[in-house]
Parts: sequence; structure tokens; C-alpha cells
Amino acid sequence: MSERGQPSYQEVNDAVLPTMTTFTWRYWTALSISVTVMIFGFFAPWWYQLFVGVGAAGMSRAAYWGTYLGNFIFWIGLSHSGTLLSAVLHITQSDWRKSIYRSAEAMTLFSLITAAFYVMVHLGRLWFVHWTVPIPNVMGLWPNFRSPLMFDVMAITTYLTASSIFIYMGSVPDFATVRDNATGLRRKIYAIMCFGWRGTDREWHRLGWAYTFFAVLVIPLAVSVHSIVSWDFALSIVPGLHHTIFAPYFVCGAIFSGTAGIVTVMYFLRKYFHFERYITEKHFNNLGKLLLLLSLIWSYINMLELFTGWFSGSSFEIEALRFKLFGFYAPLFWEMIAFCAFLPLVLFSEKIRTNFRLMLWISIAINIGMFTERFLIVATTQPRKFLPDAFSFYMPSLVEIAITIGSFAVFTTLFLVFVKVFPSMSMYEVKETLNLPTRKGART
Amino acid sequence: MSANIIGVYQYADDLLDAAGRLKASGFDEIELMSPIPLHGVEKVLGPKKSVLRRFALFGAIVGGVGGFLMAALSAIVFILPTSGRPIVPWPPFLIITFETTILLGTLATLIGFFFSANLPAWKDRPYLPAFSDNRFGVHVGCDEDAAEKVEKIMLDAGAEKVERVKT
Amino acid sequence: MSVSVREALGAFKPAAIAVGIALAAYIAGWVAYEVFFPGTAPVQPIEFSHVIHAGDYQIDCQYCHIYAARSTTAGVPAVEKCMGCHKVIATDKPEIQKLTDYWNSRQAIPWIKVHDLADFVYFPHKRHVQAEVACQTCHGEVQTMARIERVAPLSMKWCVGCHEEREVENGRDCWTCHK
Amino acid sequence: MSLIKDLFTNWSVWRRPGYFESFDYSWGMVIDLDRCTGCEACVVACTAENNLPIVGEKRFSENREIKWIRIERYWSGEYPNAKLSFIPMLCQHCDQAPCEIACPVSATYHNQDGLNTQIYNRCIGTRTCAVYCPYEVRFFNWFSYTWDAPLEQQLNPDVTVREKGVMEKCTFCIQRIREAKDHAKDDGRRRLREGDIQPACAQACPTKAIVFGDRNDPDSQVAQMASDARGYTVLKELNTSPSIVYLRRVDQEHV
Amino acid sequence: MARKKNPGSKLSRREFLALVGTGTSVMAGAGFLTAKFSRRPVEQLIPYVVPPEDYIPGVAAYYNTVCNLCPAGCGITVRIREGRAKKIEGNPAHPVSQGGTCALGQSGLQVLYNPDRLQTPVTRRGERGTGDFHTVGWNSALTTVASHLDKLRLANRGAGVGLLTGDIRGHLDDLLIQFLGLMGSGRYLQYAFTNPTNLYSANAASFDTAQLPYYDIANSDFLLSFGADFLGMWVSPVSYSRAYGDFRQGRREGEDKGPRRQRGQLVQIEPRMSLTGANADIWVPAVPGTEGALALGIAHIIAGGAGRFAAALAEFDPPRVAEISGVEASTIERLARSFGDAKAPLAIGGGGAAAGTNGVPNLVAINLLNHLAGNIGREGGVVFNPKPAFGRTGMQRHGSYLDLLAFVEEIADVDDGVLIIAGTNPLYDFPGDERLVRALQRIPLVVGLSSFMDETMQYADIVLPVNSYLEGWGDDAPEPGVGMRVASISQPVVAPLYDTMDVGDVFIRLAQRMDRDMQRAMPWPDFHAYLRNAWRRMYDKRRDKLDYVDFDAFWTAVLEAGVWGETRRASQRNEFHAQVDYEPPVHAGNDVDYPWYFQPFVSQGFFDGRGANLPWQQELPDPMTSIVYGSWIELNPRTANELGVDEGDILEVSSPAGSLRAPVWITQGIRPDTVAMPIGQGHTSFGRYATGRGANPLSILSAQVDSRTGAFAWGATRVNLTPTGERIRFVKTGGWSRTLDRQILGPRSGETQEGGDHG
Repeated sequence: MSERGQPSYQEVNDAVLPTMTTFTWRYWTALSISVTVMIFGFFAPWWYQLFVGVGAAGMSRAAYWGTYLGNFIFWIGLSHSGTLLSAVLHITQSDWRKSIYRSAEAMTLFSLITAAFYVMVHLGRLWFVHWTVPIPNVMGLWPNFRSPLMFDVMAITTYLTASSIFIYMGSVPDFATVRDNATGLRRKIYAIMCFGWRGTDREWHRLGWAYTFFAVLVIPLAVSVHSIVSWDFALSIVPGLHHTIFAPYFVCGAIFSGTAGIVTVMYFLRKYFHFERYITEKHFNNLGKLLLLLSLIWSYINMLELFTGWFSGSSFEIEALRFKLFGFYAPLFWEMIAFCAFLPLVLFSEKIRTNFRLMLWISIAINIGMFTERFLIVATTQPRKFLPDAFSFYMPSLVEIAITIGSFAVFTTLFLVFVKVFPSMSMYEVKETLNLPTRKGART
Repeated sequence: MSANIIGVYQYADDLLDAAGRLKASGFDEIELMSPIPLHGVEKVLGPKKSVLRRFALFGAIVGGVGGFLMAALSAIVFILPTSGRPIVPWPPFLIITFETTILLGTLATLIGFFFSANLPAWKDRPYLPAFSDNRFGVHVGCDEDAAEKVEKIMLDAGAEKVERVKT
Repeated sequence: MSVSVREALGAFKPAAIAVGIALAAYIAGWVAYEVFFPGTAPVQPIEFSHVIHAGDYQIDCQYCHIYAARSTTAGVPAVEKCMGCHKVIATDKPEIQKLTDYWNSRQAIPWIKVHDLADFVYFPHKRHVQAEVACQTCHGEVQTMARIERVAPLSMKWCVGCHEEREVENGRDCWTCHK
Repeated sequence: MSLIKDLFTNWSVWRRPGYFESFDYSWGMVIDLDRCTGCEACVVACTAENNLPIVGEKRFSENREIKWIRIERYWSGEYPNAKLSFIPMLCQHCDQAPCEIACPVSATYHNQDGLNTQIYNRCIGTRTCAVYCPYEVRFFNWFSYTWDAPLEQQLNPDVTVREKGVMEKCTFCIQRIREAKDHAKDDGRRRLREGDIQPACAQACPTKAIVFGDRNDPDSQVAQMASDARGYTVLKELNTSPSIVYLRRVDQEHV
Repeated sequence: MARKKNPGSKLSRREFLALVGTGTSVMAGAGFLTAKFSRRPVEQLIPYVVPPEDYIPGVAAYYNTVCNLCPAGCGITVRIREGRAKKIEGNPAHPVSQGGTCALGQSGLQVLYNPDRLQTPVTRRGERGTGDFHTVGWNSALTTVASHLDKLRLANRGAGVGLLTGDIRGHLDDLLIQFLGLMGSGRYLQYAFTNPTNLYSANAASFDTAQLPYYDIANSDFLLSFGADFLGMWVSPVSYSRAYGDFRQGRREGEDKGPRRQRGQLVQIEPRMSLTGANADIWVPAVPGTEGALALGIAHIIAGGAGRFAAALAEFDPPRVAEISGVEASTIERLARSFGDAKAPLAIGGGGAAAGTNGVPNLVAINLLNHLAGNIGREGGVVFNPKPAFGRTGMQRHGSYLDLLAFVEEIADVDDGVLIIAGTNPLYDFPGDERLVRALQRIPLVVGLSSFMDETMQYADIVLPVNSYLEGWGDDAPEPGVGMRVASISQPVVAPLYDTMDVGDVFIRLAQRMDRDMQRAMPWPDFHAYLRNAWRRMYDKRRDKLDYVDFDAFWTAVLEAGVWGETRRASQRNEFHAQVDYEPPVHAGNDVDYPWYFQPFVSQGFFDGRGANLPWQQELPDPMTSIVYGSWIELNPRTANELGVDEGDILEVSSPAGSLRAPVWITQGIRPDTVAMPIGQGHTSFGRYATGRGANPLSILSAQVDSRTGAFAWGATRVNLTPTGERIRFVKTGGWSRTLDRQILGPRSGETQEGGDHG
């Protein structure tokens, strides 16, 4: 935080706490729209699908996986923003992280929840989903841990647990602040939520250590999560999916789309919660640089994938590639290349990196591109596998489209609830970046 | 023990100063309260050792061993061969092992945190709401007859005010 | 001023108690259903007593359940079979008169299945009878039951446990029992 | 505890792949493409034996048909020298099946008879196995299918009717294998004999293009035919070790 | 439980208690109900009141009977569980099917369990053809018919009664003749457009035996097939498919196999590639109807200008034949050489070759090839069957298209004529010819015996539901046989599902309701008794030769085996005394307005359309195109280019007799000057699965007939094609139909897989 106009501790509290208690008409509108869309776009079609069978979706023979799994990867990818970035920056002691990491972690958590929803939506028999949980049962039968899907189950469970703990533990001192500034029932709820936190030297010390441990544990975990998601695909022998490059490709794409997601969220927080003093050009600039780097890595890996596929000369790979590049879904492919490989190149310019509005649009475009990538992964590979006689085609159905839209509403709803429950900016950590009030300091 | 005295400070260096003086006067039960983590507390109150890292390590080891055994034993308890792969193949099971290591490591760290930070606070503890905002505080638990001495030290170190709280 | 969780928790006491009562009531209702309408021992259309037939008179199981050694199903005796004896025996009892009514109107008795396996389970009585597994192993001490009651859990773990104990060939293969 | 002890004492055993070579039977098929005429009697026979649903025109048009065995057709050449070849495609019961590894709940695995199994009631419908299958012979119940009364009276009681959300595929008519084993036991035989079992497709085949038997038995017809010079396995480069050996159709250009 | 005082609340103690009480009871009720509904529904065990004999639940029984879905007469074995038919298999003991079945035969169960079966007799209420019927009891329906017949008979006008059936063989045939004889009528005709009338006629002309010979494909080594789709639905598909397997690869190990000989070679000559064409080594697309010329061209080369037919063959030199048939002269010479050099060559003709106006001359020319090859009566050649054990041969029974028309019109001309129709559906099979419908409309009483309300039944006054072939009694002498005398019995494998009767029973019951003479002449209680009686007579004749204690033992044995046969062979005949000549085909429509030959073909799944109401058949991909649930018109890519249409574009197909619409299927397997369409769809009334699906190509055919037999020439119409601009997506299983160089059909010949492996 720059010296110029540095806020005081009290001002930090005053900036954040009201965001939790003031409910504008804008907020209510946004919330009611997103809840409506969530119910009618997500849960209603899902219920319908549970009732009639997964046939309500557009998947069919050969294209056994569709939009649901594409969206699943997208949301898992988006979740790689917060926790991973927050942990990395925490370890590297980058102070600029502190004003944005809370909302970034919330993004992680909520995209993970959305992704977990997609696993359920995808399942043919949701009512037996507990068979994937390793608990003793009347069948004496356990899940198959050799399956990449079980890696997934384990990874997502761990990631969800670790992320929730990470964000919650980071918020405990702030909950105490909320408690101290609230009255009535709200005070009591937050009193429980902060465990009776007092901010003693002992508590701070333990929290510091615990937080560092979490960060250290979460970094490899986050990398492993998207690698594992990629193995769902790469461990199959489907041409176009069976690539060793898939794990880094997915991880890089995940961080890419997650970072873009942070930029988007940051923009809105800054705008509607008036965090201008805390979320500054510096943040946009730094994240812009990160986006640029990731975009370059992403393009490189993409090129590798296409090149190795083509150069292999295998009929399977070439047909898969041909369909991806020039088939029915080719426009989407080229849109993805434009948004994720070429558009981010403008971030070489610092002027653009520090232009909030442009950054917003670029970040949204990147996520549209990444969403397309995930869709293409499922839509272009499976219908063109090995036996030409079994070639088919995949087109999402109305139910799938509705659920896709609805899942964004799920995420938004969760986020809208979050900003009223959690301080959306970490107060104590922002205070940490300010000058410590000392008598000496007061004198000078 | 019967007296709980809290001193409120506007400045952090005053607080540390007060803590140092109290420590020097032979009071052991000193707690500092602040809205942000304070650096340099250890210099004043002596180094802190926490069992946290042991919890983390223990959790991770249990998670790792347990995870692998869960995968391996559940494969052996009902042998269902798949794809010509071994019943207990280590590469995929290492992934499971890795995940459970992290999972239990995290959970153990959480438990360790609660354990070592003395949380949640089931019993009432001395506190003032200003400590989460912009004030620093020190709490000393002492005998009734030492209370006045403590209050004096606190005020000398520049306390804005000194309060006695009941618990 | 002081702070802790307890005070706050106290505020939620009424809510917690209300939830507790509701839960207890719910569970009590559930248990009541299980107690008053036991799924394991349903009321049959005719109060047929195995105690009299299998217990007192020592009639062999396969005298009535004639297909047990030959087929997947043990077979419920046809009404004709019952009438074979009950044309003369105990004709004055009300339950036997019920039987006679069924016989006279040429209607089958709608017995309620107590040992009801799921449709995807293939259970051949034949193999088990031939392997000299006593009927009582799975059906309990039938000769002491006035009303047939399911004693065994009939869960997969239970089946497999027995297969294991007896070292049944391919006894753990899913397709041995599932279809 | 004994399990853990078992794990360590038998560590090398659990770690050894290729266990299927020691299976009791290794059911396999030889399909002679020179005999196969593409008449599709096998397709209907399979439908009838295994309670395959009638999905209806709309669902068929969405590629949701369920045919455990199907005839694939490949053209070569142009008119007037065009040639059409047929190949029946059904679950290959691969020894190293890509699908088996995929199932998170072990609903599909390799059993003692060398069969690639599918346990319907265990399936939760992730469809991973179908994605992993290179032969496209796994079918998913996108809906719960019904039969117009009284067509349901035809349903085979030895085969479960699958509900929505369940994967299914060719079982090599496991119900017939089970029945044959049952009869063998009644006769006091430990092992099945050649010809005890015929899956519905092989039985119906009017040209006897499909031969079924135990590949572990070197004297069996399948074992002998599999070593024919015309023998090959489909998509061998994927290293799935299928249990079905095809005998290439003879191309006789000069008549 | 309840607190005495609730400080924050304004509730009184009473209210609070009430609230707690209500809440508790509601929750308890909810728990109770959840427990109730979470439990699996109760299943009941329903025992028999009196168990049937030899019945074990859970154990399957097998019964042998005869398939009735096509005239081949395959023996089948039906699997029964708990009194219900579960599966049809070929009867391994039956020489026709030898354990195999065809796709249609497998679907027989859906004839039995078809949801659209007629369950009770119905009588017409509305206009004919509107399908407005109401149900009546058997008693009233039979009485109505019987009184009508009785009246005619007593008035000595019994000749006004006609009986039109499908393919009925065996003792049922005898019973019907007897019934009609008692009525004083000789009007009995069997008609189906697939009946090989021309083949009978050509064989009669060539060899003096009006029968279908048994083509010994299995032992032949060079098979020249002129349009005969014997692997499809031609004459006896299962038997010939079985033979084809052995023809290609010899007998299977373990069976009694002859010396391993060279792989048989198959040449298929037809304008549109049929299933047999797809399996042939060489497919020769000749101009439709010119197969005879081609046969004579080949004969010309083989005979080499010598022999009895030298003069007749003289003008059929390769260049001229090439001009007629559109087949290159070099190909003709090659075929002739191969045919001449083969050890056991065989030529068969059928399908399109027999379905022109020149069907008989074409087939005679093909017979000439067999004669020249000297394979008549020899192994691997044309084997004639002995006289069947009972019944008449097809030539005696079948009527041609012209016969049928005359038959119906005659009855219409009689006062009070009665037409009884059983097991045939001429209104579907018929070309776009209004004469039949007009004649039917004029007949005062049309009685239908059928399981389904098909197109013809729509014109009946009374429809009596008959048993499906799995519910009734019958017997059969398959035609063609397998070179020896075979008879099979069909028995009810399940109890009738509905209130239905055997066809034979209907006539016996009718007789019982007529006057005393009729009753006395047909004294049997039911058809089963009649049949048993008839077999007893057969048994009595052969008692000495047969190795059974008594008739009952014989009868039980036959029922168990489902088949009974005598290894008697027909005397060998090798005389060929027909006039050999080529007659150019006449096509309806000139080649300017109607530029394309139109070749309807019998489809694998539906046969002549009777399989269209079976959902399994509707869902069975067509072997050549993989299309299901619809019809299509096959076009050569060149034709499609010319018309500017693509796959799925809907064409208007118009002929001199009418027009229909069908989507385009582009295939390499058809001549550019020919278009083809499958028969079987386009039903206007045939149950829920068939009605209103696709188009019926027969409906736009001109009423062309064979010049000699009067048989319907369904391959002799030309059409014009007009794109309509509409388009559909085909419902089919197949994706792409090229292998893209992937190793699916095996390594190229001469390579083993190890060598060709690149993985």
C-alpha cells in the first residue's frame, strides 16, 4: 500500500464491515435473479433429469461424456485461482495478495462446490453416489482405487476440505472483528464462528504457523487436483485425449482461467464495495503479467499437443485433430485460440494491464475461451474414436444448456451470500500491510 | 488467582514495553492482544514452542500410511482384477496416498491449531472489543494483592486505561 | 468484558432443544413403524404355523417346498398340496376354513414374501440344498416360528461371508450371484 | 491385522500383473468373417436373449440404441468395383480391458472365467468405461425403458432388466454359462466340456461364423481356429488383448 | 421436555405446550411415514392352485415347432419358462435350419406377444376400409359366417365361396380343400407376391418337375447367382446361409466333414447389390432383366459352338451380350471360363432376374447353364426333391397375380359370394392397381382370419383372430426340402394368450354349426384331433418301416424332435428340354419420362412386409445401410450428382402408376441407371410399430406381369425422380463407412497381423 493516503486501522474496518451489513437494492436484485436462475436453470432441469434419466442431456453413444464433464473441468480449473495463488503468494510473502486473497479463495471454494455438483449431475444413478466413499458397508465392497475417477473423488474431497479450512482459518480473526462490531444474534453467531478469538500473542503465533502449513500443503494439492482431472481423460486411450502433456496442460489452463476469474471478481469488488484504496492498479498490473505468462505457456502446450498429434501420423490422432480444427466445432476452436492465445498478447502493454475496464473484458474473454476449450475436449474427441462405423456427433441438449447457465447462477448465489457472511477482504492482513501504530511513529 | 487486569494501549511499542516490564516484575501470566500479529513478542516474552508441527507431521504420516493401506487392503479384501493390472499397483495408489497425506495433514494441523492455541474458548476469557479494531492490550492474571502493582506498571508504560475484568 | 463461545452457544439453546425434540420424535415414529409393522415378519393371509407342521409333526421342508433341490426357487406349495391333508385334518379351525375358501373358489393364496431378494440376485436353492446347507442357516429356526420371520440380514456381506467360510468355488465372483 | 500381514507376505503376488492367465476358463470367440454374411440374426438373437430394450425411433435417432452385438459395415472401392465388408462388433472381453480400470466402484472387472463383467446393480453411471472402450460396445441406459404389454412377457428371467443410469454390454451370455456350469455340477463334472455353452449369437448364426469356447483348452475349436493364418484381433495396436479373434475375409480378386 | 418458562417468547405456557405437542406428533408421523415408504414394496408369492404336470418354476423347457414367418419352414426350438415363450432357436435336428435362425425367425416371439394382436372377433360397423369395427363373441361371429355358408350350400350355390390364403402347406391345406369340397367350391387360391411362381414354371419347362429344387450350395465350388439373394430372404435363407458357410470354409471341425476342398467362389449378377452381392467375390451389375442374355452369353462360350443348343446360342456372342446387359465382354468371358473350369459349378436365378416380364425365359436360360455344367441331380448341383410326405407342391397351390385378380373378380360377380381370407395381405403386396379393391368392395361377405388388423382386414366384414404359430397346431413339409423327404410338426408351445383359435379349428367349428352333412363330414373336436388322425394314417402306411411300438410312441417322438424325415431321394434327372431364347424385358414407362429402372427389393427384416409390426425388426439395422425405422431410395453417387441431391434429401419417385416420396441413400452398390427401394414399410394399417412408417414401393408399380405365368413382375417399372427440397436425417447405427486405413477388417491378405502391426 502506498504511503499516500494510507488508511488507518479504523478506516479498514469501516471500509469492510459495512459491506456485510448494507443491503442495497442492487444486491437484492442480483441475488433474486441469481437464485431464480439457479432454481429454474440448475435444480429444476437436474430434477427432471433425475426423473427421466441422463437421456435428458444430449449425450449418446460414443459421446458418453458431454457438457457436464466439460463444465466440471472448467469449474475445477476456475478453482485453481484462489487457494493456489493465495498459498503461493503467502509463501513468497507477496504483500499485494492480502487485499484480494479472501475473495479469490471464496472463488476456489464455490467453483469447487459447483464442480462437485457437476459430478453429481453427470452421474447416471446419483442415489448410489455413496459407493464412491470408502466406508464399511453391508456389501463388504470398497471403491476401486485404481480408477482415475477415484483419484478424482479423493482429490476433490481433499481439495474441498483443505480449501474450506484455508479460507475459514484465514477469516477467524476477522470474524472476531465482526463479532466486536455487531450486536444481538449476529454477534452470537460470529462469536461461535470465531471460536472466541481474542488475538492474543499465542493465538496469532499458532495461526501463523498453521496458516503456513496449510499453504505448504495446499500448493502440491492444487497442482495434483487438476493433474488428476486431466488423467480422467489422459488415462483413456481415446485419440486426442491420450496425451502425456495433459496434466501440465490442464494445470496451466486451470491457473490461467482462475487468474482471469480473480481479475473479474476483483473488478466487481472494487467497483461495488468501493475498495479502490485497497485494490489498485498494482494488483491488476501484477495479475496481468501473470495472465500473460500463463497464456504463453498455455499456447506453447497447445501447440505441442497439436503438433505431436499431427506428426504422429496415426490415423486416429489425425482424424481427431481434423475434426477439432476443421470439423463442426472448428469455429469454437478458433474462437478459443483467439481468446486465449492471441488476445492476452495485448497484456504486454502496461497501459492495458492497468486499465481496469479493459482488464475486465480481457479476463472474461479468457474465461470464455477456456470454457470453450473444456467443451471441445469432450465434444470433439469422443465421437471420433477408433471404429469409423461408430462415429457420431455430440450436441448439448436444452437441459445441458440450462444447467450450464444455472451453474453460473449457483456460483454467483454462493458468492453473493459469501460477501454478506465473510468480510470479503481480509481486514487484519490489510492492517498488517499498514504501518504499525507506534509512539515513535506518531512522533515522526 | 483472582485478579484479571487488562491494559489498553494505542501504540504497539508501548504494549511491548509494558509486557517487558511486567515480565521483569515476575508476572508469568501475560497475554498480549492485538488486531494484527505482532512481531517481536518473542523477544519480550521469550521464545514460543508449539506442538503444531508435530501434529502436522503426525497427520501427514498417518494419512500417507493409512491412505495406502486403505487402497491396498480394500483391493485385497475383495479381489476384483481389472485390466490385467496388479491388484496392488503402486503408481495409482501413490496418488491416493498423496491425497490422504494432504487431507489428514490438513485436518491434523487444524486440530493442532485448536489444541495449541487453546481454542475454542469454552470459558470466559478477558477481552475488550477494541482489540480487534485498533487498540493493543495486555492481560495479566495475578493475586489480588499484586493487582495494584500491575496496574501501575501498565499505566507507567503508557496505557490509555486499565481495567479489571471478572471472568 | 470477556469473551467465549459458551455464552453464544447458550443463545441457541431453545433452537437446539427444538431440533432435538423434533429429531427424537422423528426417530420414535420410525421405530414405532418398525415395531408395529415389522417388515421381517409380515402378517400372512393365512396364519400358517411352521411350529405345527415343521416343529410338532416334523414334516420335512422339502415335502412342501418341493422344488428346492431341483430349481432356483424352493417353491410354495400349491393350494392342492395343502388340501391334500386338510380335506380331512383340522377342518374346523378358522384358518383352515380360510384355506378351504381359497380352494373352493380356485384362487391362489397371496402369500407375502418374507425372504425377498432383489431382482438382480441369482440365488439357486438347488445348489445350496445339494451342498447340504441346512434350511435353517438362512431361514432361521423355522420350526419354532409361528409366523415366519426373516432372521438373516440377506445382505451381500452376509452371503459372501458364508461363501468364504465354506470356500465355495468362485464364491466371491460377482457373477456367481448377480445376473 | 491378518490382512496387513497378508499384504506384506504376498506383496510380490499382489504386484504381479497378468494374473488372468491362471483363470479357470478363458472364454473366447472366433468369428470367421469369410462365413459372416451380415444377416444380423445374431443381433436379434442377442436382443431377445438379453432383454435389450426397444428404444423407439426418436431415441434411436439420437444414437441411444442398445445393441450388444452389431454389424459394422465398411465399403471399399468405387462403383462398379465397390466392395462391402461386414464385421460383427461386440464386447471383446479384453484381458487388458481399458474399461475395467475406469470404474470407480468396480462394477466392471475381470472374473475367473476371463470375462469382462458388468455388474448392473453396482453401476452408478459415470460412463467412464464407455469412454475408455475403443470398440464402442458398451451401452448406457439413458432412460428406463418399458415394453408395451404384453411384450414384457418375453423377457428372459435369467437376465436383469436394467434401469436408467446403468451401463450394460455383452456378457458372453453369462446366464447360459452359469446354467451350463450348474448342469455340469449336477452331472458331477468339475469342468465344462466343449460345446456345453453357446451364446445366443453363436447359436443363431445360420452360417456358423461364430464359434465360442474356452481358449485355455488347447484342444478346443476356438483355440485351434484362433491360430489360423487369417486370424487377427481388431485394433491390436491398442494392446487390449481381446478374447475375440476374427478370421479375415478372403479377398479373391481373380475368380 | 417442555421448559416451564420461555423468557424471550410471548407464548403462553399452554400455547407453547400445544406447539410442542403438535410439532412432536407431526415429526413422529413423518418418521412413521418415511419408514413406511422407504421400505421396499411387499412382493407376493402366488402358488398354483393345482400345479401343471412336469412344471418346475425356474427351470426352462424346450419345445420344437415350425417357424411360420416365411415359406422356408425352418424347424425351431422355443425356450419356455414359467409357461411363457422366451427365446426361439433353430432346431438342430431339423435339416432345413440345422440349428440356425434368421433375424426374422428370432422375432417370432413378438408375433406372439405383439401388443396389437387381435384379441377377439370383430365385425365391421362403418364403411369398408375405414377400420371401424366392434367386438363380438366367437359364438355370434361363427354363427353369422356359418349361417351364411349354410344358406349358400343348401341353395347349391356353394361355389360362390372362395378361400384366399397365404402359404399354407401340410394337413391344414387338406382340411381346407375338404371343407371347400363339401361346400361344393373349388375356389381356393394361395397368393403372395414373393411366391416363386416363375421358378416353378421355368423348372417345369426345363426339367418337367414343377418344384423348387434344392441347390446344393455347400458342395459347389463356383456359384453363379443371377439376382438370387439367397443370403437375404430368398426361398430358404437359413438353409442356404448354412450352406454358404460351408461353401466358403468347408464344414466346421468336429462335424462330419468331407475332404477339405477349395474355397467356393461366388459371383452375384444383379443391378443393385444385395446382401448376397456384398458377400460375393465379384458383383456384376447387369441391366435389370437382362440376366437371361448374360446366362446365354456364358452358355455360348462354354458350349463353344457345339452341342444341342449351338444354334440357339449362336447369336449370343460376348460383344452382343455385353451390349444388352451392360457387362463388359471380358467379364463375361472370364465368368464363363471360371464356370466351365470349376469342378462343381452351380447357377441359380431368382430375385430381380425372375421379377421381370421375361422371368421365365431368364430362369430357363440359367437352368441351361446348370445343364451344360452337368450338375443336375449331382452333389454340388441342382438336386430335386422327392414328392413331399403329404400335401401338394407349390405349383399346384400358388396362384399368380392374374390368377388372384380373376379369382376375386369371379367371386364378386357371383351373387352372395363369400370370400374368406387367411394369412395373406394382398392389399399391401399389390401394385398400384385399383381392380382388386374394387372387386373386394363388391363381395357381400368378406371374412378375415388374421392375428392383426392389416390392410386387407380393413376390407373384411368379420375378422376372426387366429392363433399365432406358437400357440397352435400344424404340420409342414418344407419346400424346398433338402433333397429328402422332411415333415415337421408344429405344436403349441404356450397356451393361447387371448381368445383365439387355429385356422383349422375355425373351419371345424364352422362345419359344426352348419347342417348335419357338414357336421358328419368334419367330425373332429378340434384341429389337433384332425392332425393326429392324419398322422396316424401316415404312420399306418409305414408301420412296418418305422421302429416304434405304436402310434403314440411315434407321435411323442415326432413331437419331441419336431421333425420326421425319410432319406429318400428323388430320381436324378438330367434332361433339359426347353426352348432357349432370350426375351428382352418390357418395362412400364418410357425411358424419356421415366429414365430410371426401379428395383424394389425384399428387405431382410420385413420379408414381404409381414415383419414390419415387430419392433425388433423395426430396430434391426438394414444389413446394407444400417438404416432403421424407415424406407429409402438407393442411388448411385453419379445419379445423385446428376440430380444434385445428397443423403437424406427427399425425392418424389413417380412411375406411370403413381408416386411416392422417399429419402435418398447414396451407395456404391447400384447401377447409375437403376434405383432401388426396400419393400416392407409403408403400411397403412398394421399395428403401432408399422403404421405410417416409410413408403411402400409396391404401391407405385405398374401392373406388369410375366408374359407366360401371369406372375407379378415387380422389377419391371421405370420411374422418374424429382427432388422435393425437403430433407431428413436417417435413423441408423452406422457412422462412417470407410475404414480410414485402420486395422479393423484385418491385415491385407498375405500379411499376418504380426507383420502388419504398427503398435
